[in-house]
Amino acid sequence: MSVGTLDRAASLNRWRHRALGEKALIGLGFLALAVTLPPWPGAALVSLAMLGFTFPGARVPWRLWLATVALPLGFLAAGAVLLLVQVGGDGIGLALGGTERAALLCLRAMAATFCLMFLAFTTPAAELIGGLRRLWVPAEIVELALLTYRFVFIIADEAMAMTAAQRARQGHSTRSGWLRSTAMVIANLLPRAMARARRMETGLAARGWQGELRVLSQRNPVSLGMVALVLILQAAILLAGTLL
Amino acid sequence: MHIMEGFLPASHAIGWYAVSAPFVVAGAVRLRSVLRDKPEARMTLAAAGAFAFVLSALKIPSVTGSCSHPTGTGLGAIVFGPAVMSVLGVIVLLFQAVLMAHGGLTTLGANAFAMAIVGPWVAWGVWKLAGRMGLRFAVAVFLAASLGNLATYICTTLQLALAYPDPVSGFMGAAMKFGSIFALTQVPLAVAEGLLTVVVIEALSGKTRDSDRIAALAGEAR
Amino acid sequence: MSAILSVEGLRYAYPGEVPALCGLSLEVTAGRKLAILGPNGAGKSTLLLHLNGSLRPDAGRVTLAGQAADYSRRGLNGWRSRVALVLQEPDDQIFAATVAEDVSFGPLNQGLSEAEAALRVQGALAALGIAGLADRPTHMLSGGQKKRVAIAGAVAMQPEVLLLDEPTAGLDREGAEQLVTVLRDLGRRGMTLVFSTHDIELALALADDVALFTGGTVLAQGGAGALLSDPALLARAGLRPPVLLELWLAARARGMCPPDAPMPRSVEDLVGLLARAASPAQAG
Amino acid sequence: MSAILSVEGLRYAYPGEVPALCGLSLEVTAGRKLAILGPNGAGKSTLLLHLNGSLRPDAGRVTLAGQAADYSRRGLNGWRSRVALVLQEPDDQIFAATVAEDVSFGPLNQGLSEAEAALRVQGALAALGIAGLADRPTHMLSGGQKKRVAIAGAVAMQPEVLLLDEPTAGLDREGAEQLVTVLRDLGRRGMTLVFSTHDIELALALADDVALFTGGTVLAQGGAGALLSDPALLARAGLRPPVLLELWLAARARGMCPPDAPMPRSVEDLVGLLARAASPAQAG
Repeated sequence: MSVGTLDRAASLNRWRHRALGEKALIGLGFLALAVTLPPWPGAALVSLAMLGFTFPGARVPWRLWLATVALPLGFLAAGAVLLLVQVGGDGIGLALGGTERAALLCLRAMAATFCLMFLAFTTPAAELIGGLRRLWVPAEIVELALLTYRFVFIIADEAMAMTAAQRARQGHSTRSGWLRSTAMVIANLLPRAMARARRMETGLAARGWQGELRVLSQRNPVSLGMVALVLILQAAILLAGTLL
Repeated sequence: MHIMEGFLPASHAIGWYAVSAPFVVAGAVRLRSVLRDKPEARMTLAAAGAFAFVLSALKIPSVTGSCSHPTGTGLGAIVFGPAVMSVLGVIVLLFQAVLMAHGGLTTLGANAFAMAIVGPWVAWGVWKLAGRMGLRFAVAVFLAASLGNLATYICTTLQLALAYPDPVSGFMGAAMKFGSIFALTQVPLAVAEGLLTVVVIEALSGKTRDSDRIAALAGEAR
Repeated sequence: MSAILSVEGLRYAYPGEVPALCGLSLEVTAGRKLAILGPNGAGKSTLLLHLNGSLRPDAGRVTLAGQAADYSRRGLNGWRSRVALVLQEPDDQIFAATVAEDVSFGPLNQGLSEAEAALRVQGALAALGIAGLADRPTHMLSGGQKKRVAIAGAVAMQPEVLLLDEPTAGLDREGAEQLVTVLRDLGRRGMTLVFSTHDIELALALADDVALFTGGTVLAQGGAGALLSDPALLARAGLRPPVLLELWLAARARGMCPPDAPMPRSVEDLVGLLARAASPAQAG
Repeated sequence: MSAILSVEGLRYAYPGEVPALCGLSLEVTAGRKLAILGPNGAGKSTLLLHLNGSLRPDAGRVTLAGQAADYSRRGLNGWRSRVALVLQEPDDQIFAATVAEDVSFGPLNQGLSEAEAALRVQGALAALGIAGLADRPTHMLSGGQKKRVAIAGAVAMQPEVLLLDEPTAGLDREGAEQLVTVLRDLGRRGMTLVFSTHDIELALALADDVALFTGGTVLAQGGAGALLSDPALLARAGLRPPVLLELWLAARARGMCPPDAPMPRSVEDLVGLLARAASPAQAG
């Protein structure tokens, strides 16, 4: 999986042209519910809702989704195991109530991760970052983030090509060789990234750049029906989560 | 090492946002003034941010045989300075969350504190201190990068321990638990990162003739 | 025929390097397509960067429509509105997340309103034949598409002169031919084109005029036909004539083509010439 | 004529993308020069990455000298010692500060002693005609020199097969011609060459065999002469015959060339053919 894989999926799914606000309401709204509500049944309901939005809704490719979620879930497993044990004066033992705490943590973290995954798989990162402009984030920082985004793919491609070239010359066949080769990639990548930055300066200056990166952004219309559906669902989960 | 989405309870998530905010805001204010004077520094900074991101996606072997990713914290702090790294670090963490599902949005505050604030400042402090003590260039780089990496790991461990204290031995016990699990991978990794950074800086200096040119690489971003 | 851009005695060296341009003079005629033809490293890109004020010469001067170049911020803005530059590497010029956003950058910098800029974007995408790509994320474009997006970004500024650095570099034959068609079309609408290339076939296919470049100076400037069929002159720039013209010259030297016939521009032209020359002989 | 590399029913898709290779079969004959010819985006680079084990197919198999590919670490090391890969962009594969250091990277990784590696470096630089550049800092090389250094880095590993991705991309005509000479020379010493290109003229100039590539499959594989002079076949891959062959075909169709004459490989060949056909008519 390369750096651009998720972003590509985000640009190709069925909900690509839904308004940013709607997707943010879904992803961030349910994320807030997931971490604030008591995990049972709140987080479990959030997980269910998110799977619904992700698969039947946005038709995210499930194979890729599974491959991506594996890593955070691995971290979760390692972390949760630690809640099962306790350390005291008399050594290590099974923690009292550890199973329950670990289970609740897993429920919450999974629900929250599904929310993040929904955002990552339905909304290109540039759109998300661009949305920060509408919040309190200063324009310069948003521009910096967007330029970073643009450079990420270019530099990642270069790094991948360099690594492939080294593999072809067996640069990764021993551990010390691997370390040395990776260092060489990094050492070559930094000046190249800087040279690219300078060329981009020239390229944008030629287009009349005055110091501010203004572009026309397309805004997708908000569907009130979807907003209503999401709000009702969130209210229901909030209610169920606090009462049950 | 990122704390995953949803791993911290809401109160901790908000707390770490509050702790990180002043550092990031201060970095952002500084950055804005740099950008006002030199709009073209945007390109250099963006390239640096992208570089840091790509670095974190590269695999390096660790001594135990597992693979991991360099944090680039030390290298970034040495080349670009810690204040700028705090903002770049947050941008990088944000992209890691939305492009690779590493880390998360609710845990962004906590991860930023460990990786974009503690790590770079420790690395930078060690780098300056070592310079004042007259240590050899390579030794200074090694210490800065490996201790910066280690500081990030210790900070994350403490954050986890604070959120999930041991039922018997409390915070200290939890810190030991989380610490010992991650020490297996993270201590060798800190060493690997230190070595890596030394080789990188030496290769860079080889390309640019003298170590002063490291600063020149950063250009307007410094 | 008036010179919209002209350059006199231009000298330039990148800091710490040997001179890239060594006292170079050149004229760009309004409404025509000029190829800057020469081997790699001859200084072609450096010249283009001077033609829109991206670089300032160490000596010599650049004149835009009779006025000496003005390197003040204001002056440069006006200049770059009239003379747009497309770099060789599209990734050095495309920065926004989607195609339409990126193309809108130049027009907005010119101070146009959002509505006007949107029209310019539409027009430029249509002119480049990529209206369907407006919403496409820029990092998901093929090489040829990126190239056209970069050109659209310049065309949207409605410049009088379009400077292109190696426009077909990296494109396959089909991509290059499509681009040539698009560029010819822009020329037909009155835009002045200046492009650098090491590809003599491209110069033959697209240029009205050619400036032969080598070692930081212009060896010769003139009509494409005369220059590209002069093997001795081309050889001095380290070039050979296009295969088509080489064949034509060889055939003419052996008396297999009429010596006064016009230069062929396509395979069909040349076969026609050869056939015409062969039939009277067969009849005789 | 034995197949040193062969590929059967290869399928591959980059994660989350449409398939790049769709059930592709191909044979590389030892000691010959094979061009993988097709438009950009046809999957040529992806195929090359499979031929040295850089990518692992989703389905189908790669066979090296009759043995099924072994993707273990050990297996890959052996494979890459026998099959070397040169990427399109030299900057992606030149890492070290000087030319000699960079070229020694592969031999040292193969476990050779420093003395042996130094000999290999000398040999490779000599083979590429750049012995004089050994001590040159790598960031002070021209495009053509970089390309040769990158190839020297592969040749120094003394592989049996050399894979080259778009070897002449970005080079001007002189640079490309020099490179073709060097590659022919490597071929003459017995090295098997496989190169990808969208440049049909390059395929004509260098290849013994051609595999015509389009949309992730091989449309046809065969001798260069037969394939490159078949306009109908080429058109199906979005290509046109080289100008030289187009002329030859057009001339032959009009009876201006003997129908049984061998395919011309250079301008001189073709002029000779035309002259031979014309003279009997003039005599008659």
